[in-house]
Parts: sequence; C-alpha cells; structure tokens
Amino acid sequence: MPAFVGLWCVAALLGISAAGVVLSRWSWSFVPVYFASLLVCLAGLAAAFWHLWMGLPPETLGLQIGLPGTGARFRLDPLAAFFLLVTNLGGALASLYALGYGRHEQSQARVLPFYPAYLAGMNLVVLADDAFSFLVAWEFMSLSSWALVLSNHRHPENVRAGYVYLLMATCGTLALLLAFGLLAGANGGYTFEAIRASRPDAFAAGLVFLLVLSGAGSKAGLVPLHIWLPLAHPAAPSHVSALMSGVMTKIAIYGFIRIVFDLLGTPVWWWSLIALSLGGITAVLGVLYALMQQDLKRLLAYSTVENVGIIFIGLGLAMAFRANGMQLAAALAMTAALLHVFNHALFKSLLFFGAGAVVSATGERNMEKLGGLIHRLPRTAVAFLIGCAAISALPPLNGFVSEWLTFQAILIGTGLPQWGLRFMIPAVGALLALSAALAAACFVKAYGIAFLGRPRSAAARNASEVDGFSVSAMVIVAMLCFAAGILPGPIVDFLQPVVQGFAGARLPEQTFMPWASIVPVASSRSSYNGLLILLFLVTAGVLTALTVHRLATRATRRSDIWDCGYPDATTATQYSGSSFAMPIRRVFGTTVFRVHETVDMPRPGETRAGRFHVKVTDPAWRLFYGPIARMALRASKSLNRLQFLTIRRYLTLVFATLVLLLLVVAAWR
Amino acid sequence: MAVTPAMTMIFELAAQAGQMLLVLAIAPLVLGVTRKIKARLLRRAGPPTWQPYIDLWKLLHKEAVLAHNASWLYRVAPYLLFATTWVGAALVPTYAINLMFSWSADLIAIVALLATGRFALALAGMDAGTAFGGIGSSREMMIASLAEPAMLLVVFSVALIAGTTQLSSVASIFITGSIGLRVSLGLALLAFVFVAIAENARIPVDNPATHLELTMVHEAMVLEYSGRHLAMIEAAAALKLVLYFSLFACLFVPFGMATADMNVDTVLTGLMTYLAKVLVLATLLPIGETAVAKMRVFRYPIFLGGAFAAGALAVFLLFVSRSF
Amino acid sequence: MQNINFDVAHLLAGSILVLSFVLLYQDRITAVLNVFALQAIALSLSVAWQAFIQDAPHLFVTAAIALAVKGAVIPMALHRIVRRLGIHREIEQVIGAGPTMLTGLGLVALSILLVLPVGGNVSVLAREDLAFALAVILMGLLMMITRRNAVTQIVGFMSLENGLVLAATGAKGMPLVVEISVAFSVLIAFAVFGVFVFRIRERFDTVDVEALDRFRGERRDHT
Amino acid sequence: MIPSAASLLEGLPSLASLWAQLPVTPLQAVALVPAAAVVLLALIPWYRLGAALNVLASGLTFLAGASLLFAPRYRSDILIVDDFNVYLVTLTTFVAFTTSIFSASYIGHEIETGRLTPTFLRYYHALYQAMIGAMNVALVANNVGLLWVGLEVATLTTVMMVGIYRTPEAVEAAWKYFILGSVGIALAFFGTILVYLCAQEVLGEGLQAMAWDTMLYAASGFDPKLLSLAFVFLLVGYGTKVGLAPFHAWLPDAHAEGPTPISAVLSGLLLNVALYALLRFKMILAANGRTIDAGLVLVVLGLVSLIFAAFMLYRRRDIKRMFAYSSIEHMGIITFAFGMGGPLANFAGLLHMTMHSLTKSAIFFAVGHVAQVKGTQRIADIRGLSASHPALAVGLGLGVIAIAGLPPFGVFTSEFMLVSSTFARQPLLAVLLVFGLIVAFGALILRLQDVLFGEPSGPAGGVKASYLPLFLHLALVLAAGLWLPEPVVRWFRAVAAQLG
Repeated sequence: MPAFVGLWCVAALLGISAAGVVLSRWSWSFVPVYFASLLVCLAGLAAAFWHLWMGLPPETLGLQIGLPGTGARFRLDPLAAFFLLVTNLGGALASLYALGYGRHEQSQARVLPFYPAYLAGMNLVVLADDAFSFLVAWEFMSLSSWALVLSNHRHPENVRAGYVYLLMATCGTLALLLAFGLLAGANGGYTFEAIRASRPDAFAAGLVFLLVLSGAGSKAGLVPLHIWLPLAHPAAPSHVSALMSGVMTKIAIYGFIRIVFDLLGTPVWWWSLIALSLGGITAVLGVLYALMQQDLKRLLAYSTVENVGIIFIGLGLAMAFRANGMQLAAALAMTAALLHVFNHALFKSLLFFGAGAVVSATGERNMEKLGGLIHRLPRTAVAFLIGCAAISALPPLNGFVSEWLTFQAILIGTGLPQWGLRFMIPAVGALLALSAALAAACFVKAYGIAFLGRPRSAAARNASEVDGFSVSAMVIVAMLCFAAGILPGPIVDFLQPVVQGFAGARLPEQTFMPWASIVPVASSRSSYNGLLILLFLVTAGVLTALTVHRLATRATRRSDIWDCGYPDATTATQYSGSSFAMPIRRVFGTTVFRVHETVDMPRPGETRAGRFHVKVTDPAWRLFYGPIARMALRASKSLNRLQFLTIRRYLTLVFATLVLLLLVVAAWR
Repeated sequence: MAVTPAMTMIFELAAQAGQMLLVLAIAPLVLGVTRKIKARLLRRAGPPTWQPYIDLWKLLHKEAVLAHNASWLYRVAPYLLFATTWVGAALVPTYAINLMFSWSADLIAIVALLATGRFALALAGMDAGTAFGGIGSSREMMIASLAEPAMLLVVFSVALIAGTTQLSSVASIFITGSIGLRVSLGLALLAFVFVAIAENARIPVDNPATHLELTMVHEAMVLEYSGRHLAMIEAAAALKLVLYFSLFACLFVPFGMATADMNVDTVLTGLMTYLAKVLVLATLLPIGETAVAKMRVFRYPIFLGGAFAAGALAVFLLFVSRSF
Repeated sequence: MQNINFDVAHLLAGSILVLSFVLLYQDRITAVLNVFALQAIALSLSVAWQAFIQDAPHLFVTAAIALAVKGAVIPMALHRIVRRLGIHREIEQVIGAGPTMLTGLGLVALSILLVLPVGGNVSVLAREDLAFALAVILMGLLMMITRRNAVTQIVGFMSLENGLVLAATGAKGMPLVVEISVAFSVLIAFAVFGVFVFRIRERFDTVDVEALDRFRGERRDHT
Repeated sequence: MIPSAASLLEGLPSLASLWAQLPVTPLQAVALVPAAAVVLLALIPWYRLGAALNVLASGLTFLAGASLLFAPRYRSDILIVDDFNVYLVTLTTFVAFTTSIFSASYIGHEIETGRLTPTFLRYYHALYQAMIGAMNVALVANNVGLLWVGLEVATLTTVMMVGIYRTPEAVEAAWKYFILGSVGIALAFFGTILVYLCAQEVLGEGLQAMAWDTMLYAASGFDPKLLSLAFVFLLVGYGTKVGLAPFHAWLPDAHAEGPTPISAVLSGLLLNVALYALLRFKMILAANGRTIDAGLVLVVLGLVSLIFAAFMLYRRRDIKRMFAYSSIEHMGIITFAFGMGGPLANFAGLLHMTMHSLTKSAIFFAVGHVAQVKGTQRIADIRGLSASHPALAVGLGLGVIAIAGLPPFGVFTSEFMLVSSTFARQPLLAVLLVFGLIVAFGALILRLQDVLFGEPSGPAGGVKASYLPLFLHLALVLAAGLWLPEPVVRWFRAVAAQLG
C-alpha cells in the first residue's frame, strides 16, 4: 500500500507543478502551491513511516511506461522507506517555511512550477526499481533544481552556478549510466532484480564501484567533485537551498547505498579504503572552506560538504566491516551513517531556513554586513543557535549522537585484518575529530558575526522578525533536533530494519535501555545518555542560577561597553568574519588553500583608507577544472579552423577519405 | 543489617552527589594552591590559599554590569559554562568507580560537554561586539580546534587499550595494573598534558594572570564580564582544572580508587588518594609553568600539533598492534 | 568475335582514361574545354559500342545524349561563359602538373588493384570497364581539387560524370531508368551550374572559388 | 506520431473504407499529391494562397502517409512498404506538414521585412512540395536506382531553396552545398552501379537485380570485394548528405543561410532519408557477411563526427549554425549506434533518428521565431529571452534540453540504451562516446543559458506565430520518452534484427 501512496504523491506533486504553471501569474499563487505540497509531503511521510513502523515486507509494482520491454518498476523496501521519510520530512518542512517565505519571491513563475516537480523527482528516485526510471528521476531532480537555481537569473554568478551545476550533474548521471550499463550487461537486464541476480566479476564490480562513487559522489558533494555545490545551493531560494543541502545530497547517498550495498553485493575491502579516505578529506576540507566564507549561505553549503564527508566515513566503515564479515560492527557504522543522514537533513534545513529568514529580513547574505540580529530576530536567533549547536556536534543535541556512534565504530576498527585499513581508520578518526572541532569554530563564527555583536549595516539595524510560518517551521525543526538528541534510542531502533538488510546484523534493542540511554555494543564498552546529560545540565544550571540569585545578589546595571576603557562607537571596530577566521587561515592557509592576502596601506600623511583584501580559492578549481576547461577551449579553437576552409579543400577532405577507404578495401582480406 | 534496594539506591545517589559536591568544593582550593606555590616559586608571599573562595564570594555579591547591547545569551552563557564543566567534572571518577551515573556519559561525551561550554563562552565573547571579545573567541576556537582532536586521540588510545570509552571501565581495567607500561600510553600521557595546559589557559599557551595584553586569549573573551557572571566563569575555570586533574588521575594513576565493594574504608582511602593526587598535580603544574615562557599566538599550532602528533602516533601504534 | 568486341570496348575505355590524363595535364581553359569535348565523344563512341555488343538499343539513346550534351552543348556554353566573364585563360593550379600526373597514375593503379581481385563470376569486360571508370571518376575528382577556377572544376565534375556513364553502360542490362536519371541529373546539374555562375557573375565578377570563400557567415565575426 | 493500439483498431476500418473510395492508394498518394502540388503552386502567384495550399497539400500527404500504417505491407520491384520505411514515411510527412504550418507563419514575416519577394515564394512553395515528394519516393522506393533519384532530386531542390535569399552568404552556402552534394550524387551513383553489378551476377539482369528486397535474399551470393567497394562509394556519397564529418562542410552553412523552415526540414528529414538509404545497403552487407567490417567504419565515422561537432559547438556565433553542428553531432551518434549493431544499439539508433528529427525541427521552429523577434541570428545579441518572450523561451529551452539528452525526453531513452549497452560490450568506445556527449552537452547548455537568461536584449515585441508545431513536436518527444507505443517497438525490433 505505501508504495502506491508514494507514487500517488509523485503524481500529485507533478499535478501541483502543472497547476503552478497556470497559477503563477498571480501574486498569491504561492500559498496554494506550497500548502498542497505540504499536504502531499505529509502523506508521503506518513506512508514511509507506516512502512517502517509496521516492518512491512518490500512491495513492488510495475507500470507499462518507461523503457520499452523493461517498463517502469517501483519498489518500497526499508531503505527506500527511510529515505522517503527523510525526503518528505524535509519537503514538508520546506513547504511550511515557504508558505511564509514564498511571498518574497519576485517572479513566482520561475519557482512555483519547479518546486513540486523537484520534490516529485526526489521521491521518484527513492522509489525507482529499474535503472532507467532511476536515472530519469535522478536527472529530472537535477533539472528541476537547475531551474530553481536559475530562478534569480539576472545575477551573472547565478547563471554560472546553474551551468556548472547542470554540467556536473550530467557528468555524474553519465557515470551512473555507465555503471548501470556494466551491471545490466550487453543484453540489458535493467531491472534491479536482474542486476541483483547477476554477480559481476571482481574487476567489473570495482569499476562499477568507482563509477558510482564519482556519480553519486558528485551529487553528494565529495571533494573534489563538490565545486558545483557551494555555487548552486546558495543561488537557489532558501527553502530550495534547504532541500538541496538537506535532502538532495541524501538522495545521492541513497543512490550510493542502493547500488554499492544492495545491487553490487558484498563489498571488497579496498573500496572502503577509497570511500574512507575521500570521506575524511571531504569532511576536513569542507569545513575549512566553510570557515573561510563570508557569504552565510555559501558557508552552510560548504558545511554540507563536510557532513557528507562524515556520512561517507560511516559508509566506508560499514563497507570495511561488511567485507570482513564483522556484521555487528557494520551495523553500528551503517546506523551511524544513516542517523547522521537524518540529523543533517534536520539541522541543515533549520540553518538554511534561518539564513533565508536573515536574507528576507535584511536582504544581505554577506555576514560582514550583519550583526546584532539576536535583538531584531529573537525567535529566528534561538532556532538558528540550536541549529549551530547541533551541527557542531555538541551534546545534548542530535549532531553529537551520530558522530559519537561514528567514533564508536572507528574504535572497533582495530579488529580489521587488512593493514591498509588499519592505517587508514585511525587517520580518518583524527580527521573526523578535527572536522568536528573546526565545525564548532565555523559556527561560532557564523552565529557570532551574523547574530551577535552590533549591527554592521543599516539593513541589519532595521531588520524585523520574519513571518509566523517561517518561524514555526524553524521552531519545529529545532524541537526535532532536541528530541533526536535526547532520545536517540527509538530512532536507532527505527533504523535497524534498514541496517539489517545490508549489514546482515542489527544493533541491540535501544528503546527500553535503562534511563533511555543508547548502548550500541555492550554497556561495559560505551554508552551515552542524552536525556540524563540534559537533566544534569538543566538542574545544575538552574540550581546555580537560583542559588546565586537568592543567596547572593541579582542586581544588574546596563552601561556602555567597557572594552578595556577604550570603547569605540563605530561598529567597524568589531571583529569581522574574516578576522575571526584569520588564525585558522594562518594555520592551514599554506597547506590547504591558495590564500591571496593583499594589503594596500596608505603612506603616512595620506588620507585615503587602507585596504586589506583576502582571496581564498578552492584548489579544486586550480587543480582540476581550470585545466580541463582550458583544454576544451583550446581544442575547439584549433578545430574551429575547419569552419573556414575553401570548397576545394573540403573536396580534398572528401577525396582523401574516399581514397583512404578504398585503400582499406584494397588491403582487406 | 540487611541492605534493601532502596537503601543501596540512596547510598549510590549519595555517592554520586558526594562526588559532585566534592569537585565543586575543592576546585577553588586547587586553584589557590597552584597560585600560592607559583607565588612562592617567584619569591612572592602570594595570596592566601583560600583566596579564590574569597574572590568568588566578593564577585557573587557585586552587581553585574552589562553592555547595552548585551543579549540574553550573554547572561545565560556563564551558567551554561559552569553547568557543563561541573557536570563533566562530576562524571569523571574521582575517589570511586562505577558510581551511579558514571555510564551516562563516556569520555568522548565529557570532551564534547567541555566543547559545549566553550561554544557558549566563545559566543558570549562576541556578543558585546568588542574587538577584544572577538580576538578572544577567535583564538579560543582556534586553540580548541587543535586541542580537541588531540584530546580525542588520547581518548582513542586509552579506549583502544582498555577496549572501552567508559571511564569507570577504563579505570577498573587500569587499576589492576595488568596493562603495564605502554609506549602508546606514554605518548597519550604526553599529548594529554599538552592538551590540558592549552585547555586550562596555562603558560605557555595562555597566561591566566594577564590582562590588557594582545596575547591573552581566555581573559580577552571574558573581558566584559563582571559580578556573578564573572564568578561563574572563574568557578568554571577552576572546575575545569579539577576535571583535568581527576581525569589524569583516573586515566594514568587510577590506583587507590574504591572499586566494586564500597564500604567506608575503601571510600576513605579512595578519597585520600584522590586528594593526594590532585595536590601533587597542583604542585607540579606551577613548577612547570615557571620553568617555561609564554609562546607567541602563532606558535600554538606547533605546540598543539605536537600533542596531535603524539596522540595520533599512539593510536597508530595501537591499530597496528595491540602490544604497544 | 568475342575478342574484337572486347578489344574495341577496351580501346575506347582506355582512350577515355587517357583523355582524362590529358585533362589533368592541360593548363589553359580553352584547351581543357576542347579536351573535355573529345572525351565526351569518346564516351559516346564507347557507349554506342556497348549498345551494339550488348544489343541493348536503349544505350544508343545514352550515347546520343552524351554526344549532344557533353560533346557539343556544354563545351560551347562554357566557351561563351569564359568569353563573357573574361576569365584569364591561364588556370592556376594548386599543385604542379607533374605531381598531379603522378597522383593520377597512383589512382589508376589503385582502381585496378581494387577491381582485379573481384570474383570470377563478374564478366571480364565489366571488370575492365569498371577499372577504367573508377580511374576516370577518381581523376575527375582529382581535377576538381587541383584547380582553383570554377569552370575547370565544372569540367572536372563532368569528366567524373563521364566515368559514371562508362561504368553504367559497362554494367550489363542495367535498366533504362538509370541512364535517364543520369542524363536528368546532368542536365539539372548544368542548369544549376549556369544559374550559379551567372549569380556569381553579378555578385563578384569572378568565378574564382576562393573569392566566394571570403563571404563565409562567420568569417566577419572575427574582425 | 502513431496512435495507440486502441485507436488503431477503431481507426482501421474507417480509413480503409476512405481509401477504398479514392482512385489512388495511399502509397501512390504520398508521391502524387506533392507532384500535383508542385505544378499547382508553381502557377499560383499569390503567396498567401500558396502557403495555404502548401499546408493543405502537406496535410493530405501526411494523411496518406499515416494511413500507410494501416494499409497492408506491399512490395514490387519498384516500390516497397515494410517495417523500416513505414514509420519513416509517416514521420517525414508529419514533420513536412508541421513545418509547412510553421513556414506559413514564417514567410509572412519574411515578406514584411522584404527578405523574400512573392515571386520567389512561388518557387519556394513549389520546391518545398517537390522536396517532400522526392523524399517520399526515396523512402518507399524498392529499386535502389529510384531511391537514388529521389534523394538527388530532394538534394537539388534544397540547394535552390538554400540560395533563395540571394545574399552573398546564401549563394555561397548554396554553391558549396551544390558542389559537395553533386560529388556525393556521383559517388553514390557509382556505388549503386556496383551494387547492381553484384546483384546482376546472381539475380540476372533487369529490375529484380535492383530491387532491394530481392537483393537482400540473394546477398549471401554477392561478391564480397565488389560489395565492399560499392559500400565505400555509397558511404561517401550518401554520407555526404547525412553530414558525417569530414563530408559535413555543406551542412552548417546551408542550415544557417537558408530559410529556417528549410533548415528544419534539412535537419529533420533529409539527413534521416540519406541515412535510411545508407542503412538499406548496410543490411545487404550484413546479410552477406564476408565484406569489410561496415560496422567498424560506421563507428569510426560516427565518433569522428560526434567529437568534432561537439568541439565546434563552442565557438559558434550564429545560433542556426550551432544547431546545424548539433545535427552533425547527432548523426554521428546514430551512425555510431548502427555501427555498434546488436538489438539494443540498433533499436537505440532507430529511436534516436526519430527523436532527433522531431526535436531538431522543433528547435529550428523556435530558433526561427527567436531570430525574427530579436532580429538577429547572432547568439551574442540574443539575451534574456526568458524575460522578454517566456513561451518561446520555454519552447527553446525544452527543445535544447531534449536534444542535449536529458530525461524525460525521448533522446535520453536512446542514449541510455546506446551508452549502457556499448559500455557493456566495448568500454573504450563507450568512454569516447560519453566524452563527446559531455563536450556537446556543455556547449549546448552554455549557449542556451546565454540566450535564455540575463538582462533581455533587443525589441520585446510579441510573436505573431503559432507555437502549435513547436509544442506538438516537444509533446511527442516527451511522450516517446515516457512511453513508446507497442507497434513502434515491434517495428524497431524487426528492423534492428535485420540491421545485424
């Protein structure tokens, strides 16, 4: 039944987008569209939840459309159900948020038709059960989001972002297409059953793995295939950015899990080596680039790259354990990865909602122009703070739980036989720890610069709190972050049907552990209890505060800033975002980035202002994409001469080819 | 007499609460001891050992002065910092292992708890919108971003030896002495010391006694604070020191702790040994501090990188073979 | 009897081949046109001979068409064009006569190499004819690409067409529809050629093909 | 394009009865209606009436062509209707019909701007019908000579239409087209003679030795050497019309300088018909089996065309010339597919032929409107179309997205089959193929974004034209991408099997 519901949701969403085409000429049209999308997403959410909750068996259904002979097949199994749940949860929240946010959109016609289509595409990817429908849905998702990225097409950089995005997306799709071609074989068994049944040989399997890693990885934002992500995600409207970062990257991860764990059978250990190294590098580089950004939404996009890296670390560990038959450990790693998928979908949506609120309140994405918003946007500020704490993996919020589980999985890694893994896993652990700490720094910067301090521009000074829908969406997500943080047990159990299928084992029942703590392996080994921690913190904090206020004084006086006795009224004296990032830029700048610092200091007596300009470039551009683009242009330049030959020369070409072919015939025996 | 479950429950609660209060009680004293000893080493009389108690008392009774644009975060942060540090300190086994709630957070969680406190304080430092606050927060986070991974690597190496991240279990394994002396443990110890120095803002990374100096980190962050809020922050700092001391004691010299059978004399011995250990550490710290000079800010990465390297090496050795 | 048939056909086909060598060699337009007319006449003779030995009367029609159109009409018309447009009589060649001849010889060798191994069940006569025709076609193409002058290119194309007719008539019992289509296409070809040459006349006062190439759509975008 | 099975059943008797009353069979009609129209249109001086008649005649031809689907299969030594050409006839007549509608709205504008005069429009309409008739003849011909005649007539008529603007560029393009085209004519004819020689030894003299289907049966007895030789000449001759590199030179200029409806028909139909002719002969080679490896030659030519055209796309400044290069690219893909052979690749090739002709003609419709509203063909001067002309922008955007091979359009379906099956068989070739596809994709999307987005340029006047043909084509391509009717699949499979 739920599979049908899912398909009906897709159909409904497509219908809504058609309606969006018609409606979009009216300014109010965003209300019905987003409201309808909200309802449909809730339905899909309920269906997915029902399937997981009841532990239903996989259900398939086929339609006589799509690839001739194969037809379109759809299947809902625990994995699909989980990702369907994540997708529709994100979709519902984004739609709710957009009910308020949508009114800021200048040209509704460029958003309303594509938003539901985008949701439909993501739902369809998860449901697809044959290569063709999978790729169609996958590319449809990219295409609709491309249109959304270009919704504000008058900014040249958005157009560029859209171009890079679509190009990378298509390269990824073609990589997946090649992978499927190898899996389906020369006579084309494109259904996933057929692919499961056919076991490719070791070489082919390795090739498929690499292709899928690059295909799904480019969509998820693995370094160095991530370059499109920080361009495209910020360019879209904020509720779409939330979907792209929070959900679409997860769809990419779904594709990876589906093909590598499900279709490809038992992984080989060296695959995990590659996945782990890429994941670790992605986690650290992502957060480092995030630290360097001044654009709030771009910072969030780069932090998405980081979290994708964390998830891939979990998946890589799962592969390593699975390859060596350590099923319980594999289950732990898989759980960690999937839990982080869920968590990241939550808090990244929250953060993008917050960023959207900031943008709609101030019209500024550049943090250096913000500040002091905690006074102007009190509710948004609270929600955003919770998001920041959650993504920085701070207890008792949900981000910490998944990272904690990942650490636990890493600590089991000593049991692995292969030396390569034994060297890789501790390194990855170190990278993971580093990325976690840097993430905290990154989000202290983000929050401190944007929301704290004194407003750095008139826009920030006169900002006002956003509408109720947006706020309610943010509050709901914030609560979910808290709930997932203090009661992870039920969620972990919820994941077990999914994990069971691929790891071959499941973690022990968590929900009814004493004091609702989570004990992944054994209570003697490790356990964590968010609820108690929260309890302790609240009691300790509140008790202390009360005691101090009661027994000591509660007198408070407002006065000017002291600032060591040299207070300066100009807000420019505050620490700026780039100056906050400076120490870390110094530490890593030489090795990781190509940092250009240009100082223009006026000579003594000159009255003009001094200038200090920092340019941080993503080395991926320098190392990979720049050369490739230059090569393509050079090739086209040199070939282009053929456009300007004389007829006689063209005839000569024909003649030469003819003679060549005749020689071939003459030589043919 | 027969011990009913209810009574044991009460006993355990009492034990846990006792530890909580213990750390809170001795924290200023430890700080005082270190200051006193440092003063003596510098040939000064120095303030009395209980001076920190007096300072806290004084601060608590002063009115708190807030900047006009200080937000609620600014006022909540000190309590949050205090709470996290206190809970963290209370969850580290001091005189006895297997206390009631010791399992509720393992070592990783405790490290993360400290990170939560730091997060709050760094934000608070940026709330007033001053240059000093910004410097402090930025440098604090930079140091943390290097110290925390190092600390986690220490945790890894210990956990890999003990096969658990649960402090009580670690202690109960190490206490038997079956582990013996390990290269990796030595490296972990080294890294731990470095991290502890950095985290507690001691020389050579930071100077708790300094002010109005562009090299200060922690003090710059809390520059705007006054009254009870400052008291909370000071108390938290003291608690953090105790936390690291007892962590050191629990991980590297767990001997003398009261194990499974808890009766009066085991508890007493545990208590005595714990206090002795803390005292020793509180003497060693200022000696070390007076021996070295404070570093430039951009030397920290090398210092902490050393810690990181040591921890990483320990973990590598353990991954390669369990016998290191 | 069979022998003499074969020999005459062979002789005529060979003469066509030789004439296209002469065409390659010529460097004056008037001479080229005359030689082409000669080749057309030789062609019509050979077609007529084929009609005789295959006793396929319809081939006489083809012979007549070849004689009339290519032997007389077209050369005259081209002479008039040359006179009216005042094209300078020298033909600037891309590569000198010597290399061109050598290439021609190579092409003849190639065509023989291609046709000889053809299986026995194709009649010898057809095979020989085929070899000559192939050579003539390739040399016509060669002439088109080694001359810069539009008229000579037309001539080259025509001699290529001669090769086609030679081949078509060599193919025993090929239905009439084909010859008609050949003549048809040649007529259209010439008509269109004429139209174009005159258009070109009124556009550029030259028929040098290089001049046309200056007017390519995108070339001006470079400036 | 083709009604679903249900409507096919109920449509069958009515159509049959309709044709029963007419003096001509549908098969004759597809050739005779245009022939009659040529004469009529050549006589009518009023261009509006001419345009209307043009539409009418094309519509009738389409009716005849469509009803061929339901008429029983037919063969004689001259004509044939089989699985291969039946849908191509329908496709050709359909696209000719929609293009005539488009051209009716297009030439009105050309008259206003004075680029064309009514006298020329008389030729234009007559030639248009002549071309349609010739292509239909070529398609239904069983006699390879007739096939050749049809193709050549079609070529010569298009030559004249390309030159119809009489601008230096147009004349020059037509001249180039003519020279290369007639060399192609000659070589293809020589190839035809050679094939006849092969057949004549086995089947004896006369018509049956030129009838394609009889040749196919007897192919195994043909002399492989001679057949290979014939194939080379046919490849070069017909390949010139297909526009394969390096015989492509005429194609971009002819598309860029001629009237847009002609560009649409050239890309959409004439290339297809030429390729169809080539495939007929490839079938014979496949049936013989001892010849040179035609597949290999096709694969090489296809890859060369694909990659070459893909790189050429980047530096195009003229929007019509750019899409002409994209036609070369797609012909390369199709040729590659047939070169690979095998059920999947051949199926993909056939599907791609159909999809490309529908999509590319749709794109040219859109481009024609764009060039008219913006008053230029220079890509650099066309900006922000999505802001100034949304509907047109959507049409163009969908068209380019479809031709770039993105789902859910039909082109993706064929590329999916082709790439995946090729990678399973010849990974290296598939990598080259994908490389070409990506390069071309990058160029197309780059230019598309330049045209659609940014600040609008040029006059924002409305479009006085019907978008019906444009969106009809796009709808068909979309439908084919989601669902292929069962009979079409059956025909494609049958032909794919014959192609070997």
